[in-house]
Amino acid sequence: MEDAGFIIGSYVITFGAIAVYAWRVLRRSRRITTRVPDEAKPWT
Amino acid sequence: MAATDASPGGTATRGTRLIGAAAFVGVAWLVAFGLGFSPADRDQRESVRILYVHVPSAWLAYLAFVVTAVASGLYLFRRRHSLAWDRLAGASAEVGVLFMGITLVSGMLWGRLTWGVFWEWDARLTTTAFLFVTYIGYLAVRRLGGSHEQRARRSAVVALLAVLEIPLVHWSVVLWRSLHQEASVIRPDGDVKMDGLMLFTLFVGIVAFTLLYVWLVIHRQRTLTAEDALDDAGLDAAIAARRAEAVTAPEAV
Amino acid sequence: MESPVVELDGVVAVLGGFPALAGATLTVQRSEIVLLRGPNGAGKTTLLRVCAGLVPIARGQATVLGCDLAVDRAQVRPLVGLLGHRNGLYLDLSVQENVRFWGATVGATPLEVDAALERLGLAGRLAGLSVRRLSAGQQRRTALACLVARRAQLWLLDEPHAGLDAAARDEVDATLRQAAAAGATVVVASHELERAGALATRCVHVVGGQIEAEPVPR
Amino acid sequence: MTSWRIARLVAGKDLRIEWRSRVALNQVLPFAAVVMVMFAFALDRLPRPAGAEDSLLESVAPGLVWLASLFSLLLLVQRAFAVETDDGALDALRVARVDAGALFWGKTLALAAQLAVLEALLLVTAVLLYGTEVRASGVVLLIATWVAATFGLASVGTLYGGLAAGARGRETLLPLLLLPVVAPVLIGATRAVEAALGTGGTAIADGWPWVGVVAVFAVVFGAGGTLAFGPLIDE
Repeated sequence: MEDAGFIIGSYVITFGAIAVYAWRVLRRSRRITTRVPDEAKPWT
Repeated sequence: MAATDASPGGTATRGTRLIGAAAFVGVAWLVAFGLGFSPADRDQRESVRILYVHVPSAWLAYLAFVVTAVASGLYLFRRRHSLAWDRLAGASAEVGVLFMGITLVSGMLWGRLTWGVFWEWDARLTTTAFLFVTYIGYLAVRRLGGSHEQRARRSAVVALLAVLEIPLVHWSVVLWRSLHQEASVIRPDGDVKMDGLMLFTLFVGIVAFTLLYVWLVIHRQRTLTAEDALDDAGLDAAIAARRAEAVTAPEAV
Repeated sequence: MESPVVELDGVVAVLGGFPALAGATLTVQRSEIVLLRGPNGAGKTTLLRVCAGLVPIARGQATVLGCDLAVDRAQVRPLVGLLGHRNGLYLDLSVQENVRFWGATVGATPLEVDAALERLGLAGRLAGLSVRRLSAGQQRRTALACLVARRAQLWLLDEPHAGLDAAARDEVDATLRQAAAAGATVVVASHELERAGALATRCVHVVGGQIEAEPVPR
Repeated sequence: MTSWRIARLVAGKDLRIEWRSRVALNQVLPFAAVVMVMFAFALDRLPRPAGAEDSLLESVAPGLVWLASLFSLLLLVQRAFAVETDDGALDALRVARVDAGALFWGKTLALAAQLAVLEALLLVTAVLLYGTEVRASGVVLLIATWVAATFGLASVGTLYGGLAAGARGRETLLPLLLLPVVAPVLIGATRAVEAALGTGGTAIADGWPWVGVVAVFAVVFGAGGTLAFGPLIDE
């Protein structure tokens, strides 16, 4: 594929950034929600 | 949300796992079709594949900022100032800035291949860059501290001001760009005519990104709820500790 | 019995997650001079700022000068004068200009402004001096003159005697007595126990974000 | 006390403080002049291109004038709110419950007055340093732009200055919030002044739509500021 570097690069950057952000959010949520009583968490 | 299995920790419920799985499948399809199955474009050849990521992320970023504005408005003008709206505004803005960053990077890569230059001062890209910076400022305002209500009120006002600003910037940028009538031959502005498999791939992209957006915002909003709850939970403990202070304090003069 | 000027019931006020007030209950009648005593960080300053409508009330009930602070904190503010550690003055303006500005926010006439300056012994040469060049005592007296010019009904003073020499403190006390005599109500947070004790009609002990009433020391 | 009288009172107070302390006169104006000189150092390297009647500096002079105004605006806004927070006057204003809209207009008018003088002097600097010529036919357009841009910048400056006042890290927060927002004024006012001065052959008529953009900006942020200022500075 021509210009593969740029094209595949754009996919890697896109989904890489989303993955990093998602991982940080989930890590923070796991760490925090254990210390919060259940009634403060409407989704449980 | 009647979640059958109480989550051990974290903000996942059956619903978010479902959306997360669907998002993952969507992304897999998008990569498969975007890089593999869909044909190259007649004029742009392979670089059109970047659009399957660039266009959906732009649309979702704009959607995110609309959600932030609506949530901010609801927080300010609804009788019951429920902080859930404020947290939704914050979560959506954060995801919006992430998607807007992706839009700008992919837009530059695409521009480099199509126009031979990383940045092209065209009206849409300029407004996008402006929005990116504005909402980084919004996130900075959210971190200014003060009580939850203060944070919510201040951020809501800044979000609504940002919305007020978008038409103004867009209008002045379009007027500004119209001065540059240099006829650039291959400047399809990303509105390349797509049909058949290419259009389908773009559609998959939009669905995948929407699922990603919803999944990220739900988790982020719940984490913000937990963070606020942590502050409040801390409050009861702190009040008890404070009261104990009174008991133990030596009888001051 | 006239309705009390200040009525706090179990008020909790939170600053940055910390409950500065954790269930404070206090009632103050008109023309009283109430002294708030207690260790640093007990919540005295927050109590004054709550009464001034500057701090949101997390829990409990608070009515000041007939305004319910839980509902609308802003309504009470024009009737209240809060003098904290900082005087709230414009350092580059002169004494008279400061007092005239603060008086003008409630439409005070020049006569009232001069009366306020006179009462605080700031008339004449002092009035024209820029606040930046005044001593701490003179700046404090200017701030008090602004309260007088603003016709504040409830005076909330946080350590008004801090950094003043004996003469300046006497003048501050004289002003407070005059204000109370003229129908205003004064709540003072102070560490100068022997002095403020003599000044106050009632003394209240603040500790751990709560209030314990005390018999008047005299 | 009508809010208009309070606005005048606050504006009078701000201008009197400026008259006494002369910070804008002694610090912000020299800063603006230095910025204009620095622009010249940075940009004036090409000899006048053959045939073109404007040198490089002359052709970008309008843009540089507005850029220097924006940077000076940041300093003026920070000064306008430093005056309030120096001795806790902002708290006192909140306690006195000065009507937020009146306070907003008071601060905006005072800021607009200082900004107007600064912009005029910057134009004079451009005429002296960059060889800009002001043509008589463009004067009306010039004044219209001057008034609209000054009010637009002053109201948005007061609004975001109030938001940042007293906040930690406000010195860096204010530019981040303010500079993107004033983009329409920078674009509009520059194009309008270019038309007024006839830089690069632009006709006067081309300038008026730009004055429209800047005027709409001023109206939007004038109204937006009146409503938003209260919640933004409230404790």
